[in-house]
Amino acid sequence: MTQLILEQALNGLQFGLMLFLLAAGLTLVFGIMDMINLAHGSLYMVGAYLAAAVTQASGSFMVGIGTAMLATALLGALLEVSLLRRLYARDHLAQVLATFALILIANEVVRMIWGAQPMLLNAPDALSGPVSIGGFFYPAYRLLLIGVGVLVAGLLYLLVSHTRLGMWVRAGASNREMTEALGVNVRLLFTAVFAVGAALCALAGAMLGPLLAVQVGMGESILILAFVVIVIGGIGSIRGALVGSLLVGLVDTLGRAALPSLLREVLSPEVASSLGPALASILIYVLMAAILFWRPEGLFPARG
Amino acid sequence: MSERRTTLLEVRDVSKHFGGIYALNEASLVLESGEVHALIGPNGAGKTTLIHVLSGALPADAGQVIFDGNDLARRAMHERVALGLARSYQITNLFSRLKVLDNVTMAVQSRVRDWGSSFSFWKPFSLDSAIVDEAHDLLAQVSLTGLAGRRASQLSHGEQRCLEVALVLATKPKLLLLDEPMAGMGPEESVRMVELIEHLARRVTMLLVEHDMDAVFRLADRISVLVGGRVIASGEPAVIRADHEVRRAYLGDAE
Amino acid sequence: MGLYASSPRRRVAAAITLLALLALPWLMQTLDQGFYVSFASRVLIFALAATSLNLVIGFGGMISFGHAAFFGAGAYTVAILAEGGVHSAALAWPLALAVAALLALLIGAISLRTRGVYFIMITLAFAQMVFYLIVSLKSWGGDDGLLLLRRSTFGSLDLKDDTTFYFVVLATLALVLLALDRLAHSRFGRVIQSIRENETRMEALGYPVFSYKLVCFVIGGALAGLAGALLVNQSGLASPNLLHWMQSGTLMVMIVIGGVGSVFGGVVGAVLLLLCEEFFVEISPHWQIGLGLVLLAVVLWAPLGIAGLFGWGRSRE
Amino acid sequence: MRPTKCLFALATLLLLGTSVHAAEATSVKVGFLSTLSGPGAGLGIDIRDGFNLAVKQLNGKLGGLPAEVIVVDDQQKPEVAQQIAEKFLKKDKVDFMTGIVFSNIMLAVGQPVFDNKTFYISANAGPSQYAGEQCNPYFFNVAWQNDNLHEAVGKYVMDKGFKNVVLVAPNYPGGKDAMVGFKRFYKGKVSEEIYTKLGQLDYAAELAQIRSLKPDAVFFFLPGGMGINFVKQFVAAGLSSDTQLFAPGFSADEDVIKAVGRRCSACSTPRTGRTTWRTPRTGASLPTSRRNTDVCPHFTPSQGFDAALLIDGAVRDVKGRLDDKEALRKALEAKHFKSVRGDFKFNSNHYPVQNYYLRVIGRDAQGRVTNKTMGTVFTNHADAYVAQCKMK
Repeated sequence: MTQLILEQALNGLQFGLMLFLLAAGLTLVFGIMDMINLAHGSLYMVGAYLAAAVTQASGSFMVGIGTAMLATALLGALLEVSLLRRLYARDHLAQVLATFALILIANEVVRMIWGAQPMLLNAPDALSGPVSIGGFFYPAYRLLLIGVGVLVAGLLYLLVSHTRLGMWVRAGASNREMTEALGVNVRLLFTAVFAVGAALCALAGAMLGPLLAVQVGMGESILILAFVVIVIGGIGSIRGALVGSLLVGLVDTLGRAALPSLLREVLSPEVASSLGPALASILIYVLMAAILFWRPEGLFPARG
Repeated sequence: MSERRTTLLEVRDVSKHFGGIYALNEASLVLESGEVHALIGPNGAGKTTLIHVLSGALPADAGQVIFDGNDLARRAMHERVALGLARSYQITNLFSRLKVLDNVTMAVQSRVRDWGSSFSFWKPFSLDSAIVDEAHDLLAQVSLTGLAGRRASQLSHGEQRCLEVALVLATKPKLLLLDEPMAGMGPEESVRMVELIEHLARRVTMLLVEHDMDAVFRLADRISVLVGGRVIASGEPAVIRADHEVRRAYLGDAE
Repeated sequence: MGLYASSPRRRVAAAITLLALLALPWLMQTLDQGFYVSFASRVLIFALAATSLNLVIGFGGMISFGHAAFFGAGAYTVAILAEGGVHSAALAWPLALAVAALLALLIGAISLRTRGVYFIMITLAFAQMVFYLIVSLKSWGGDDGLLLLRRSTFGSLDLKDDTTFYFVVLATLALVLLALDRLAHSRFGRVIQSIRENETRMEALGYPVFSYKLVCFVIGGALAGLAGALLVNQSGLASPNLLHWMQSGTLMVMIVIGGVGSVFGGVVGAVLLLLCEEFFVEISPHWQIGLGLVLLAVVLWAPLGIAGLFGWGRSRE
Repeated sequence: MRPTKCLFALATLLLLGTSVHAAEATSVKVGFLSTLSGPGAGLGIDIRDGFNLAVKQLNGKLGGLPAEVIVVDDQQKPEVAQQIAEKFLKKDKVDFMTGIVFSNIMLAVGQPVFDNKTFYISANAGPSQYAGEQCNPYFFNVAWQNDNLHEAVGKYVMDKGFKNVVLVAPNYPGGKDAMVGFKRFYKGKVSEEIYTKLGQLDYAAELAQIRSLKPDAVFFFLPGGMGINFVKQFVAAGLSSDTQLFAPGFSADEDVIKAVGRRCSACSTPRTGRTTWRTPRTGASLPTSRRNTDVCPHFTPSQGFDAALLIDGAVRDVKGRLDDKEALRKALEAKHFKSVRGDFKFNSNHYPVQNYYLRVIGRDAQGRVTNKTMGTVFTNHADAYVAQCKMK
């Protein structure tokens, strides 16, 4: 039983850390630029497709990820300079609609290039099997994801808390006007943040590709989860995004695993096994609604 | 000052802090009905915070506010307005995209005691001619008659401040909280505003927050001085002018 | 945006459109294109749903990202009642409206405590909850949705007949639009529009802002529920995808294309979007790129929507 | 005046549209509605290619009449499928419909099709409802009833003496049929029935649950990309050394093998364990397809191929008089073609009675990983619902 809980906890951790890769960029864009970017999920999708295509062409997963991250960062920067910049001053409705339009466009462009069928992206052979940890097997590839997630979280922490760029970012998230007054080139800062966010999206897409499927529409479902994460964590806060990601990952996975058996204590097995997963999916939204109810600004509000 | 006056507003030991900083520190104040009461003090003394607490925009951390015999502690902003407590804003806060006339009709329409609530879904507003007539009256009082069809955002700053006053007046308050009505005004506009306030003073009790000392001493029946979140003196203008502590803490190093 | 005021010109246009729509079934039968009668019903139903959202977003200024929940609630109410043997429209449709209104009351009462982005997100979260709840309940069809094997009965009217159904839908939409036009010019309508313009000022003027917003939110939800009740009758299926957040997004797209805060904005948007979908999908399967570009252009350069572009939607001030 | 102008434009568009459909009965119109995008797309695309291949081999004709096949993607969404079906019936006025992969979509679309007296030839979806009480003269299935393949797996698992099985299927009618079918012939212990969301791709939580249950066999029914992911993750989790994996035929079709087979064969090497992946199926592969299209000679396209041949034979039989529904139905029931996968005949509920075989994934003579047929599980097997069908 403890082994099951441990394994599920690892699964939750892996899921949460991947969510964090998406949420980190999203929360900064949201926090600093006060911009709702629904197209964040599309960057994730584009990253995954690029990774799959380059991996197939080059035969190397690493090359695939690297290229995808660079290309997506570039795409993100381009998008920011050409379009999103115009939206910062607009109301949230305009932002939602414009980026919703970007989702439609991105989905169709990807469909035109790569077709409607999912693309196959396999993990490197060396990682496709299990490894033994503490007496049970766990997929090597999922361990890698956990490793990468922890590494990125660490690097982001260093970047945000120990560099000049990070200081500007933090300042921007808590008070934009003040930062501008301090003479920071805010436009360039925004572009840079957006590019980094896009690269993290691509990383998440490429890393999750072998586990899930690289397909049109993959960005939408995970986008909503990323939004849940940053709203829970407090918009603009990297720390909030991390805590929120892990919370959502663990609650979702553990709920999915434990709820059916818990429900079975009270309900018939059939009802329990069908109600369980759905209740688990609701769980994170209940969590979010509850947190917003008690703390309308999330757990770690960035703005003072 | 001969007629008998009753207490309209009593502020008892109200405190409000943000983080560790006390904006209000056991501030106390009494307003009598019919008077124009000015609240002065250096920047950051807590004047606007007090207005916020009185109007219900911010909850007080401690202390009590009694208005017209009612304890305001648990009353929402709109309930306070219904009791007759209205405020203007330091920074112009209008319906900038609406016409000037619509700004005022919205304010007139808010008086549930006269027109009933606005949960009326079918009857066209154009049939409520009494509301529109009153709005025109109010615009005349603040000398904006000719501008009724403009959008509020198209008015000059001074005109917007006058419109602001018209909006507050429209709620027919017993007590008017005026937060720096002359902020950012040119000399001519200021004169107009002073005249307007003088004109209104005959009808309504006012708590006036203002930096313009000439205006304050001309308009106020009584003055309270707020320093460091605490009311250090309260009295008639001549008394305040003479008060040593006030001179030292405030007038002495006036800007 | 000023307060909404409809011009005589627009009323004439609306009357002419109504006449044209009355003649549509006859025209289509003559052309042996019965399919388009059913299609037109669908368009008008979506017009109703978009209009209900326009009341909430365009007039009330509440950017709700969970409107599909009410749309779906109405559809499911009718389908579930039919499952239980209740087919009468006179009973099922008002109930659908009531269920959606109740849901909106519940969601609104909690969500309206938050502001701005947080409001957008919490309405989305609630809609997702409803979505997953419906998906999980096997007895209500789960993932597959709930089939409505026969349309509701409505007195002596035969709703199974596409033309009769079309007229019922048309009448419903016309009544709702009339009511909305009255509402926009009523005291309540003026209050919610002013709240959209400056909420804190309305509060300072003594309006119980929360109550007005909640009532507006509930009316919008109820009308969406009515649209859902009609839609399930048109299509014969209450699908969980009706509750999906992309559906909320689509409704938003409709009102932004048609004109936010204009009585006819939802109608114009729904008609344009669904007609485009119907005809362009045959020209290219990738027509959504075009839709995306048009939407971007509208957001960037025509914030009053297509209707605003031609001055249909609102009077020029 | 603008709105009326718009309407006029619309009317002219429609006028243009009508002239196309003036000619009748000189062609056969087939509405092909299938899942062609998303994770379930593999099956739909295979069936489409099989259907088109047959039409191509018949020189673009069905029953001697020029064939018009309208292919539309249902996006695996019931409400999308419904709209398309309505268009097929009322606008395009098709003579036949076919193509649907998923049973939930079949059930959403069926009633209006039958009400319209249009024949539906199912090349895949075989929901239990249409085999039993809701059986319909306008519904024919050339593949199987949903339960059948699962029954075959159940029987095999039972015969081989497995004692403790976990079942995995998506939460939709086909998934529920699968579980019922399996359990109809497997009478041992089922320690867990796991229902996943249709379209789910990450099975980490389910696999952890399976690990804790320690079954000796897992039966999964996850069509398309879902199955690919499940097998990949099953192997990656290290479960394949202790647990045998069973799946119905289409879960081990060639494209699935291409995606995961390498690993599966790796885990069936003597050193790491006993796993073989056994899948029953019906008949042989589609022999001719490789020459004509890129389609590998696998199983799913043959279903589409058969659907086209069934229509071909029936249209020929009634000599193009497609309006005579009664005659057309009799012609369809008579089934004037021989299936490429071994023959079958229609039962009274219009579902096939046929043999079911067992395949095992292994290496062929050239060392390629592929399916090998091992033996027969059922002979002339019918479905369990036919008794409840009172065909009108």
